[in-house]
Formats: sequence, structure tokens, C-alpha cells
Amino acid sequence: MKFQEELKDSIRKALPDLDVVLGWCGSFDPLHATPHFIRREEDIDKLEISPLSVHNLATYLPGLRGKKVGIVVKGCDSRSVVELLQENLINREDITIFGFPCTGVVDQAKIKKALGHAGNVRTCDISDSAIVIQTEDKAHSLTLTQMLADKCRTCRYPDAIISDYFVGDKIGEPAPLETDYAALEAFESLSVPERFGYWLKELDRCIRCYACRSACPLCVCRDHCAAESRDPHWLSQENNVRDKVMFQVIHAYHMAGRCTECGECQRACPVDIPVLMLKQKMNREIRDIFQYEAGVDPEATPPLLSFNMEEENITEKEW
Amino acid sequence: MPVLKGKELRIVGFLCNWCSYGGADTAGVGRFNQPTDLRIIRVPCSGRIDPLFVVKALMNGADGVLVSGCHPRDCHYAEGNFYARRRLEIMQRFLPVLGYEAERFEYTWVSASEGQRWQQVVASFTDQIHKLGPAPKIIGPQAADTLNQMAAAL
Amino acid sequence: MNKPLNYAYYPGCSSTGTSLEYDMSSRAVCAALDINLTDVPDWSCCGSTPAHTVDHSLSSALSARNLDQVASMGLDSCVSPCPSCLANLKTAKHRMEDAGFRDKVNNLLDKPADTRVETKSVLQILVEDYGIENIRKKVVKPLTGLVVGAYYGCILNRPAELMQFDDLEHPMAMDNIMEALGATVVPFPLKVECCGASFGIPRKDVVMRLSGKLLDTAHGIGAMALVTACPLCQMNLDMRQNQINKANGSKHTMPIFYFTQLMGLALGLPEKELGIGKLCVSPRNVLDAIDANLKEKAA
Amino acid sequence: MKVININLSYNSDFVSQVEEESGQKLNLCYQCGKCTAGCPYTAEYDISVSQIMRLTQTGQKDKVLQSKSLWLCATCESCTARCPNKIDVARIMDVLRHMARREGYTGIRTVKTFWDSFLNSVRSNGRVFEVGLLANYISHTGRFWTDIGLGPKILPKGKIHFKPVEMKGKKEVTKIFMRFKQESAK
Amino acid sequence: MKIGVFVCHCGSNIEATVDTAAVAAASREFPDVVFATDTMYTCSEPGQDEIVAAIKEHNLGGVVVASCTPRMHEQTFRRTVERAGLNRYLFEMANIREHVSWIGKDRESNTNKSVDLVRMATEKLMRNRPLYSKKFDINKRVLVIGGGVAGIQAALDCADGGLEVVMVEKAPTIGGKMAKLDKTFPTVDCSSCILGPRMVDVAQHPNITLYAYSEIEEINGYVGNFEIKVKKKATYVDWDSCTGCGICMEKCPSKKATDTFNEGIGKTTAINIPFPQAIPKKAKIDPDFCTKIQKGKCGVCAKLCPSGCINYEMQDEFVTEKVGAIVTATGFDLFDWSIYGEYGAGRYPDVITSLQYERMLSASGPTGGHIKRPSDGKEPKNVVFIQCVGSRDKSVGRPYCSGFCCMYTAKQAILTKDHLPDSQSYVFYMDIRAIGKLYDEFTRRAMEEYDTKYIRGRVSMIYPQGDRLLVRGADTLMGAQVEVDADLVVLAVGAEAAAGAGELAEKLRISYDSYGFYMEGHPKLKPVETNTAGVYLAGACQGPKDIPSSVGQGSAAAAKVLGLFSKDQLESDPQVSVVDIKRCIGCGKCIQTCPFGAIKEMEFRGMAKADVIETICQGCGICTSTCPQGAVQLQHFTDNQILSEVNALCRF
Repeated sequence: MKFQEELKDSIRKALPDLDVVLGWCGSFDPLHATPHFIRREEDIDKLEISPLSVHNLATYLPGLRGKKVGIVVKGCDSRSVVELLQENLINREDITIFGFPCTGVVDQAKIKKALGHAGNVRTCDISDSAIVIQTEDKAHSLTLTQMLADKCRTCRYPDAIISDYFVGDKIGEPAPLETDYAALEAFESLSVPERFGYWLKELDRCIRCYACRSACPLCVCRDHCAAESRDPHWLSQENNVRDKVMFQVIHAYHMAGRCTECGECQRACPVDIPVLMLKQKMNREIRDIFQYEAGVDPEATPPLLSFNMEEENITEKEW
Repeated sequence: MPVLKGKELRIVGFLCNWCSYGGADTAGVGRFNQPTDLRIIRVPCSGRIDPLFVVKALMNGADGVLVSGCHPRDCHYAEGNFYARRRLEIMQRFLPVLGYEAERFEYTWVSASEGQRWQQVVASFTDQIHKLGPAPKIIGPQAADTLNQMAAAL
Repeated sequence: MNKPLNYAYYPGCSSTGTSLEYDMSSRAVCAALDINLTDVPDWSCCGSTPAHTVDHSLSSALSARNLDQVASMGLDSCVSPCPSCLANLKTAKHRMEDAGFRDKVNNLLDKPADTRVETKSVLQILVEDYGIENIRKKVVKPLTGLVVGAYYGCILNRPAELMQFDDLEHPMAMDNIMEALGATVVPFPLKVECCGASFGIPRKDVVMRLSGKLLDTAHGIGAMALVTACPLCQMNLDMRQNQINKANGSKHTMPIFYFTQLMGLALGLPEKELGIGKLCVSPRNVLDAIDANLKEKAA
Repeated sequence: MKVININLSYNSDFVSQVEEESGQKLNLCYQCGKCTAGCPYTAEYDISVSQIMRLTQTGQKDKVLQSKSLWLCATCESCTARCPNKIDVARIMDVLRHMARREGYTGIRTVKTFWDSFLNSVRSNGRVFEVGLLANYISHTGRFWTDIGLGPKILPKGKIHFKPVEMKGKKEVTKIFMRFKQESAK
Repeated sequence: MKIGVFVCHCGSNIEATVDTAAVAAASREFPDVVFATDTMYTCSEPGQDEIVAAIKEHNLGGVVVASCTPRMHEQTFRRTVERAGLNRYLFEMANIREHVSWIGKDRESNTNKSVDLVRMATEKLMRNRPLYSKKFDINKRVLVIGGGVAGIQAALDCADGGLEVVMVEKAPTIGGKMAKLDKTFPTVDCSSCILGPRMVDVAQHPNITLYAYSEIEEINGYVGNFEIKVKKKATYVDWDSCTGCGICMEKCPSKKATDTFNEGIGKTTAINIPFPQAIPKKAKIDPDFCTKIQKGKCGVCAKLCPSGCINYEMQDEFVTEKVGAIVTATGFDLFDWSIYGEYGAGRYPDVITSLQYERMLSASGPTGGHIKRPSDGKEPKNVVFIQCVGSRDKSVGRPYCSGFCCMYTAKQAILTKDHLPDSQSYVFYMDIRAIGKLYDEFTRRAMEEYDTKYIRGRVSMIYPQGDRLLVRGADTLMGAQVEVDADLVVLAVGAEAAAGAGELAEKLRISYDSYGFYMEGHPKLKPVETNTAGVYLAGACQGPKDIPSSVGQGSAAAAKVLGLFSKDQLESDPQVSVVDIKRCIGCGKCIQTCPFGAIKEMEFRGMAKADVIETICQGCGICTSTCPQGAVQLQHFTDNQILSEVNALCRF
């Protein structure tokens, strides 16, 4: 990336005052990146920014509370930071934010699907428009836009909303490739039994690993998650689909008005359950009723923590 | 005891102590006849009602859930029903994505003096649920029906 | 006026006969104010009182046929000068919102009727859509010195839920128009009392008593004339005024105008277009007095 | 005066039929008399409108349906407009009149004949043909002199036509009446 | 927990449509239930003794009573289990009367439903924990809102009982509606002779602080410790120095001000004292009519005032009072009858309200006690009274009976005859409601001795005919339409809730019915209490009332306050929220949503945590449903308790 060196310089400048800076670096193969904790000057060189920088590093912030932390953020990641600030879950003065203009990150599931069972990845070259992957048997050229994560195809915030250092030129407000919630709307047009059955079928394969929860930057209950608590005792520990669905509903409702749709829950799911859709549904309703979007204004009050005496967009049932 | 087969469906009500529970009492004192499906859980305030209770009830086999609190501005705790209104509205709009009709859940306001209104609310909500029929069940005796219905739909 | 006012026009049966002058003056006034009235092409009788005394579905069927005609004109609102027609058309629309009743009525018709059209009275559109202040601006010959009472009759705004027009007990629409035309309006206490309606033929005695009382009261408050908005009221008070005098031993010579006639005069339209000559009780003295007042004022 | 046995004379079918056809609840009436107080036709009635309400409430079918009052109500709706219990009294009067008609009560012959003549005129012409209506009325009542005195007064005004106005769809209107007759015969 | 279940027959109230023995039998199958029985009257002494005996015999840890609504007898049974040594919160009720037996007749469904409700109660009970109240200090002062006869009675009784009283009255003088009356029924004695001395007592009582021409701006706190913000509206006269001499009023050149005290009969001066016996007897300027305030010219009153107390720049002022209890005595207002177009809607000057007539009858009123037609000042001959104007009329949204109109109309008819022996009074009525000691005798006297013509029927229309009014009504007993030529028509206008009753209720956090009248705690057993502890009702704010009832309720409210203050400390309700410090992550969402400011942030081992202040927490549970962590739980209504109820009802 053009601004990668500039970013490294900024980090180098700030690092002396920080305990750690969160970024990304290469991983087990050329097709993957992994979170990178920069503690010393020499760690800086390993920093890599690319469409493989998929992780939302804001997830680590609440756990690092009390430390001086730098964090490199994509536009979407920055909304999680905003939300954490708004909810008093991190302290602004402890956080140094490095922003850059993000042109989208890949969806590894899409790539995996495109490659088929291709064996190990030897090289991976990413240009502005294509990803060329050399596997053991052949080279695959994939169109970048087709490999982008869904959230990038509808992205309206490519630049970090909040930052102390911003490198590169801001993109501003782009024209999204797709309208948001198209998939949700398609799902909503299904019949009631189809919708009900869908979740039973999808969540039937849930292994209750809670990766969705651990990846979520706003899941802050940590050791006291409703999923494993007996007081309150919302869920049993049994392997039944009812409690699996219920957990997803709890997650979605606890995210209502807070979720920034970073998609980490779904990305983290080892069995590819489309759990983001439930949060999107919440968000769309919140947007329709309250014209509210989470993670854009650190000073805003989330709609479920406030009220109006007269609610403009709520029509109560007449009996 | 299970619901009376063919006669009743399972309807759960969450009522605030000060207004709606009193309204239901007033309806009783006035001998305003009502369908027998509804079972009332008393809570201090509609603001105490976590919308997840509604989902929990449905997932555990309820066919309908009714929440009732004090009229806006008349909350015994000043603001509880204002919070409740936002949270319950969100949940009502959310339910369809799970595969429950939004009409399986309603929230409303009934004051302690409105016995007749309570009768009206119970009668029409019960009717509404009977029109929808039993909610899909995940586990239990009706789960087989649900699975058959799903198989037919998919 | 910003946007042109366009309405379908339903004249009603009496417009071709006993209330010819109401029809004439309504058309003339609307034309003068650039309000476009397009006749409902092949209108038929709304059923009036007799139909609803027989059966509500019959009554609504007769009205619905006309509403359907309006709908096929591509207009969404219709005006009628006659309150009885108005009440029937509106009632039919309202009752046919009930699916069961609607089926019953459609059963009587050649084809199911589209009854979504709104109907208003000529009076209502002049007051609400055109506006009193706009009328005031158009006055060229003020009715100075005319002391007039406004008589609305019983069904112009009843029932309130359906008609949605003016005060139920003390309507002011015509009072306000007359005031805008420069007349002196005396508050008529029996504005919404019944005149005897269609009992003129079968039970004349009733009309003599009820309309007689209206004339007595109008005379008592010093009105030179009454102004009306209903063909039946006007007919009972005007055409039968002699019969009333004979029956009650009174000596009224009170002109009974349609409000559109007086509007026309104030707008400077010729008497002939307004059917002034078709009134049974001659308004000559009253009109001459207005002219004299005008001259005096000019001098 | 006849003693009325309240339970034996109570015709519950009548009460429920009136309630169904009018959409009004008779028990709402608490006999304040405001309808009678405002009714312009009270002077002509044999039974005042509030008493019609009371008799209907108590299921006194024959007494109600044979009342002349039903035929003298002009539907001016004073009663409906002012009822403190929001009862549409005029509609009840209408419904009672329908029932009286169906049960063959003539009520006041001149009134019924006039209304029938009016509707006959509409049936055959699509609109009311005033002269035809009058002729029809006179032929049924023999009241030749009814409004003869008005002739000289209005003839010259051009308000009287001796031929009905022709309208295209008059057959449609006639068919409405025919279908209504068939429906009522069912 | 060993649980005992008691299923009450309530005589036949429950037993008639619920098989209570079957409910008890079914209950025995529930987990933890070791004893279940059905009893005739569980709340009776033998019924309660049976509970106590069972607790001891079966060593019960908790009790479920299936009977009436907990709003009726929860307190009763809590005391019962306490007598047997259990904590009062180890008790649950299943409401099988109001919510079951009284609303359905199907015995099978009702029995089945009752079993469900008992199951729910036992499941919750298993999760109940003993709770203990805390004691807190109280402020033994009382606020009386409204200085009508009910408020005066409550204030004087409290003050005589040794309490400090703060009275807030929104009008410039106390006295309320009663001060406007000429005479009272059924004794026909002079209203001001009865009320006047009581008003003076209020002014002179060392324990009473009076804020007249003041309103309640804000109420904070809770029983024992309310904090009241009072708005003293600007009077433009320094009341500390005003002596009520009245010179200002004599000389004020602006004589067209609305005379509120006299109900608009006549006009008054811009600076005025409402009436000679006003308490406080102080002048006040109506700024809408004062030439000095409106146009900057005049200033006559300031020049003439011997004590120099005029201040045209005066602003509203706010004072704060701390009290422990509140008596609400805000009274009623007259229905705005102008909705009745058929009565002229105010067009006809000789159609007046009963209260206007009262001012006309009063010797200290604007006509000096002479009955005169407002239109021409002539003495009327025929006076027509119309009852139930804005009462018992669904079409104007007032279906209720105002209660006292029949009586005052009879009184006014009698007084009319006394004032004008040649006059004739007519009363249009629907029913005569004279239920009180000597009341019916009184209305009979109006007819028998004073020859008042009572006509049974409503009036449909009033319209002018010549210089008289034609009243057209019905005499339903005759079955006829009737007309009366009237010189004066007096409308017996009904009572409605006082203007602003709803807003005040919101501040007091009490409920009101759909007409704005305040709801009593229980229609039979708690007629002066409200559902908010420490707030009591007196007089017509609770529903239309005549003078004796208002006075009675004023005394009753005072008795309640004196009872409340008979202890030095009150016990707090332990059904409050508690924070589980392990779960709390210090996000502060509960602090943000608590309507009472009962949750504060505190520091625990360097981390922010929420902390509930027990005496301020009112137990609404908004925090519990706000906290995603489930870290703050409302005691007695915890997530687990409610979930157990859900699980008991919805068994897949």
C-alpha cells in the first residue's frame, strides 16, 4: 500500500508513549494476515496493510483497558472504537488511533470457494483490481471486487471516522457497490415457516464455541456472558437448537443500537452460520424508527437508552 | 397442566403492577368476561420487561405474548413505559426475521381504571392469536407439526 | 388562487325543475370564479329521502351508480348544490366501506361501483377550497343595506361525523359569505330547524307549520330576506309562501334567495343568468333597495 | 288502558333485528327525551320518538310498527345530532319504517304513496320527473287539488316540464329496482 | 424450599367457577410443594391461623396463597407468614379471583388456568430470598396542594395535630369553589359564614405557611423526604407590605379586567383583591389589563399605595420546601359548556352557568345579591334550570354524574323564589339524585313549598324569541315536547377534573382516570391513599364531591398523614435493585436510565462500578432490563424469578 511507510513513520513517532500498537502482519500463508502487536521499534517493519487486513482490532481494546494503546483502524473498525468510547468502555486519552483510507478487505470464504480444493497457497499478489494466487497446481486470477467482503460492498465509511494520525488521501463518501440489506430483504420475503426453519437448520450445526461472541468488539461481558451464566439463567448448557437460536437473539438484542456491522461475528464462525443478518435486522429497524446509526458519533445517546415523550415513528396498536 | 387442547392457546402477559395489573383487576371486579388463554406475570413496571422475555416465552412454546403498562406520561416510575415502548417496538419489528409473525406479540397501555379496555384488549389479542394459530414449536409435542410444516415450505 | 379547482358536478333532479335557478346561479358563480365544473355525464337520481325510507341498499345503489360515473371521469371529487343528494352520495360511500353492505349494493348494480370519490356541497367548496377572503376580493357590487338571515336546513351538516362541515348547531358558512358580500347578517336562530322537507305534497299542514315558523322568526329578527342552500327549503319557503300565509293568516312577502344568486349579484353577474326572475316571491323591492343604497353611497 | 305484561310481550327477535339492521344498541337509551324535545315533527306524531325508542327497547313490536310517527319522520336527524348517548335515532326510525313496509303496515297512505310515486318516477325515468310524479301521486290518492293553486305561479317560470328529461342509462336504474325487488322477494 | 399452597374458595367467589380442591391436588405434584389445601376464606382469622399452623407443622419455607389479587391481600398474608416466623417475602400469591373466576364461567378452563398460576407462583417462590427493610429518617412536614374547603380542612387538622403545614394555592386567595357560593344545601346557610372563619384560621395558624397565587413546579424525592419546588407567580405587589387597604383598587383606571372570582359576571380592576374576605387579603395586578405594564403609562396605584408595595418589574419566584407527605386537594373545574351549540354555545347572554348564578345571588357579588339578566339588567320572571349539562352525557365525553348538581339546582330554585317572590322556576332534570341526610327532603321542599316546576326531560334547544329565550325540551312523563318562555336560563354545569390535574399527577407520580380524576389506592379500602406512598387525596380531585364529603375526606387525609408521622422513622421497601459487582463493567447505562438518580458510580479496586442507593431506589427495574450483563438485579423481580415464571408457563 502506498501509505504503508507513512503509517510506519507515524507509529514510530508515537510508540515511545505507548504500551502497544495493534496492526496486522503476514500469517501462515501469503493469503492470510494476522493481528500484530507492536511493542518494540523492530516490530514496526512487519506491519502490513492490505485487503487481507480483515480483523477488527478494536475487539482487543476493552481487554487492554488501563494501558496506552495505539490501534490501526479501517473505517469500519473506527466505528467500533467510537462505540466503545461512547459507552465508556475505553478511555479516549489512553488510545492513539491510526487511520487510513480502506478500499475494502477480502472475504476468505469467497476466495476459498473460488479456489476450490487447491492445496497450499504459494504466492498471493494483490493489485487494485485483481488477486492473483499461485497454488500448488496453478495460478488463479480473481477479480478483487468480487472477492470483497459483503460489508465492503455496501461501505459508506472507508476512512476512519476518528483518528489521531491519518495517512493517505481520504476517499470521502463512496458510492456503495450494493444497497445495504438487500440480502436481508430477500430473506424477509420468505414465508414464515421458511424463515423459522432457516434458523433451526442453520443453527443446528452451531457447536456453541462462541467465537462469534469473542470476535465481537462490543461483547464486553467477558467472563459473565449470559450464555454461560446461572444468574441470570437465560440458557441451558444443553445441545439444543432452541438455546442456540436464543443466544443469537440475545446477542442481537444486546447489540441493538450498538452494532456497527463489522461482521466479525460471522467471519469468526467456524461453521459459517450467517449470524450477522440478525444484527442487521435490528439495525435496520433502529435506523427506520430512530434515524440512528451506531458508531458514528461518540457523543450520541443510543436510542434504547433514551426516549421521546412522543415517538414520531412508533404507531401504537388501536384496540 | 398443558393448554386445553383445541380450546386454548398459550398466551403470556407481562403487566405492570400499578396500571395494567390493576386494570385487569378492575376488569375482574366488573366481571368483564374474557377468554381464558392468557396467563399474567406481574412486574413492577413495563420498563422492567426485558424484551428478551418475550422471545424466551415464544421459544419456550408460547403462541402469543402481550405486554401492558401505564399510558405514556402516567408511569408510576415516571419514565419506565417510555423506555419500554422503544425496546418493545424494536422487538416486535425484529420477531419476523426469526420466523414469528409480528402479531404474536403486542404491547399496549391500560390504566388501572380501564377494566373495559382491558377486556377489549384481551379479547381482541386472544382472537388475533387464534387466527394465527399455534406458533411454530421447536421442542415438545407440537414440534413434529412444525417440522412437517417446514418441510412442506422448503 | 394557486391551483385550478376542478370538480365533477352532480346537479340533482330538482335542478332541471323546481330549483332551476339554483343550478343556473351555481354554474354562473363557479364560472365567474374560475372553478371548473364538469357535469357527471349520465347522472341519475340519488334516491333522495324516499329511497332510504324503503331500504338502505337500494338507496346506496342509486347513489353508487353516480359515484362510479364520477370515478370514470378521472376526477376525485364531486360537488352537488343539493344537500339531500350530498347526504345520499356521502352516505353511500361511507356505508359501502363495510364489505358486507358493499356486496349487497353491488348485487343491485350492473357492475361493482367505484365509490371512492369524495362529494362536497357547492357551499363547502366555495368556503373551504375557494375561500371567503378570495370571494371578498371578487365583489364588485356589494349588497349594502341588505339585511339577511341565513337558513341552512337540517341536513347540510348532519350527521357531523359524515358531513364534516361547519358548526353542527350554528353553521356560519353562508353568514360569512353574506358578510363578505357586504350584506348585514342577522343571526337566524333556527338555522338548522327542519322546514317540513318533502312533506309539501303528502302533508302540507306540516310544512305550513314548520316553514311558517321559520318565516315568522326571520321576520321577527328584522330580516329582509332569507338565504338558503337547499332546493327543498327554498321551495317550501318561496313557492309555498302564499299557501303558508293563507294557512297561518300571515302576510309574509319575504324573498328566499339561493346563496349563489346573491353571490352572483355581488360579483356583478346579470340577474338573468342567476334566475332571479324564477323566484316566486318577488325580490324586486329588496334588490331595488340595495341599488338605492349603492347609489347613495356613491353619491 | 291495557296492562302490559313486560316479559310476555317482549319480542326479542324484533329487538335484535332492529339492533342488527340499524347497528345501534337500544339499551344505550336512558329516556332523557332529548330526541323528542328537538323533533320538529313531534306535533304530528301519534307516539313521540323517545317513546318509540322505549317501546322498541321493550320489544313492543306491533305498537311500534303500526305507529304513524314512522311515516312522518323526515330524517332531519335532530335526534341523532343531539343524542347524549350517540344513538343514531334517525337510522332506527328508518329501519323501523323498512320493517313496517315489509310487514305491510301502510302507516300514512299519502306519505307512502308519495314516496312510492317518487321512486316509480325514478324507476322509469332514471331521474325524478316532477310532473309525472305528481300525476302518479294524484292518480293513487285522488287528491287532485293538492298543489293545483301553484300552477299559475310557477308555470311561467319555466320550471315545469311536461316530458321527462331523457337520460341514456335509465335502463340501468330500472334494473337496480328490478334486482332490488328480486332480492327482497328472497 | 418446602412450600405450602393454600387455595381459597373466597366463599363462592372462586369456588363457583374453579375447582379449588382440584387445584390443591394438582399443586401437590409440583416440585417442593409439601402441603396443599383448599380453604373457605383464607384471609379470615381461621384461614390465616391455618397457614401459621401449616408453616409450623410442615416446617414450610415459603407459602403460596391462590386467592384474590395481591393488590388486595398481599400485605395481609405477608404479615401472616411473618407471624409464623418466615420472612415476609417468602410468600407469593396467585390471583385466581380477579384474573380467573370473575372473568370466565368455564370451570374446566378456569381450574386449568388456576393450576398454571399456582405453578408459576411456586416456581417464583423457590427463587425468592428473604429481604429486609432499612429504616430512614423522615421530615414531619406536610404539603397541602389546593386551598379549597378540603385542603383547608386537611391543613387545619394536620396543623392542630402539631405538624408544620405548607399550603400551595394557585388562585390569589384560598377558599376554592365554596368561597364563591352564596348558600349551601340543604341547610341554606351562608357559605362564607361557614368557610370564612376557617380561612382566617389558616392565615393565623402558627403551623401553616401559605403560598397563595403559587403553583407546584417540581416534586422530587419519596415518602418521608419530598422536595418541592414552588413557583410564586408574580403579583406585582409586595405581599409582605401590602395591607389590603384597597385604595389601589378604588383608584385603578383600568376597569375592564376579567373578574375570575365572579366567574366573569361583571368586570374588575387591573389591580384587585378578589373579594373582601380573601385570604390572604392582598392586591395583585392582572398584567394583561394593567396600562402601566402594557403601555408604560399610568402608575396610579404605585403613586397612591400608602405602603409603597407596587413593583411593576416583579418576576416569578421559586422557593423550595421539604416535606414528608403530600395532601392533594386540587378540586374540580366546571365543564366548558360552550360545546353545546344547541344551548347557544355562549351566544346568548341570558344563558349562564350555575356558578355565575351563585355569584349573582351572593350579597357580596357583582350585582349585590340582585338577580338581574346580564343582557338588560331586568329582573327575570321565568327562570329555567337545566340539569346534566356536561354530566351523564357520553356525546361530550362526560358519562358520569357530577353528584351535586341536583342539590344545588334545588337550592338555587328556592333562593330564586326568596329573592324574587313573583318569579317561577322550572327545572329540566333526568333523575333527581338526592342521596344524603336531609337531601331528598330538600328537593321535595323546592317542589312542594316553593312551587318549582320539575320537568323530566332534557332540553334540545334554546333560542331567542324577542327579548326572551325559548327553551324547548321534553316532558317524558307526559310524552310531549314542551316549550318554556324563559327570561333567564341557568345551566347546571357538571364537574370535571381541575385544569392541569394531569400534569400535577405526573409530578406526583399518581394515576388518574380517563377524565383526569385522581385514582384512590383502593375504591373501598383506601379512599384517600394513592398508589404512591406519602401522597394522599382530599376532596373533588378524586371525583365530584359535595362539601360534607370533601371536608370528611380532608380530615381523613389529615388522619393518614398524622398516622404516617406517628413514627420517627419509616421502613424502606426492600424490593430494590442490587448490583453484582463481579458482573458490572462500569458502563453506566443503568445510571443513564434510572429515573430517580438512585444509581451512582463508585470505584472498586480501581474500576468503575454501579452502586444503588437503597433509600432512593423505587424498585421499577428499568436498570435490570437495561443492563446487558444482568449485573443489576431488582430484588423480588430478578431475571431468574421472571424467567422461572416464563418457564413455568411455557413448557414447549
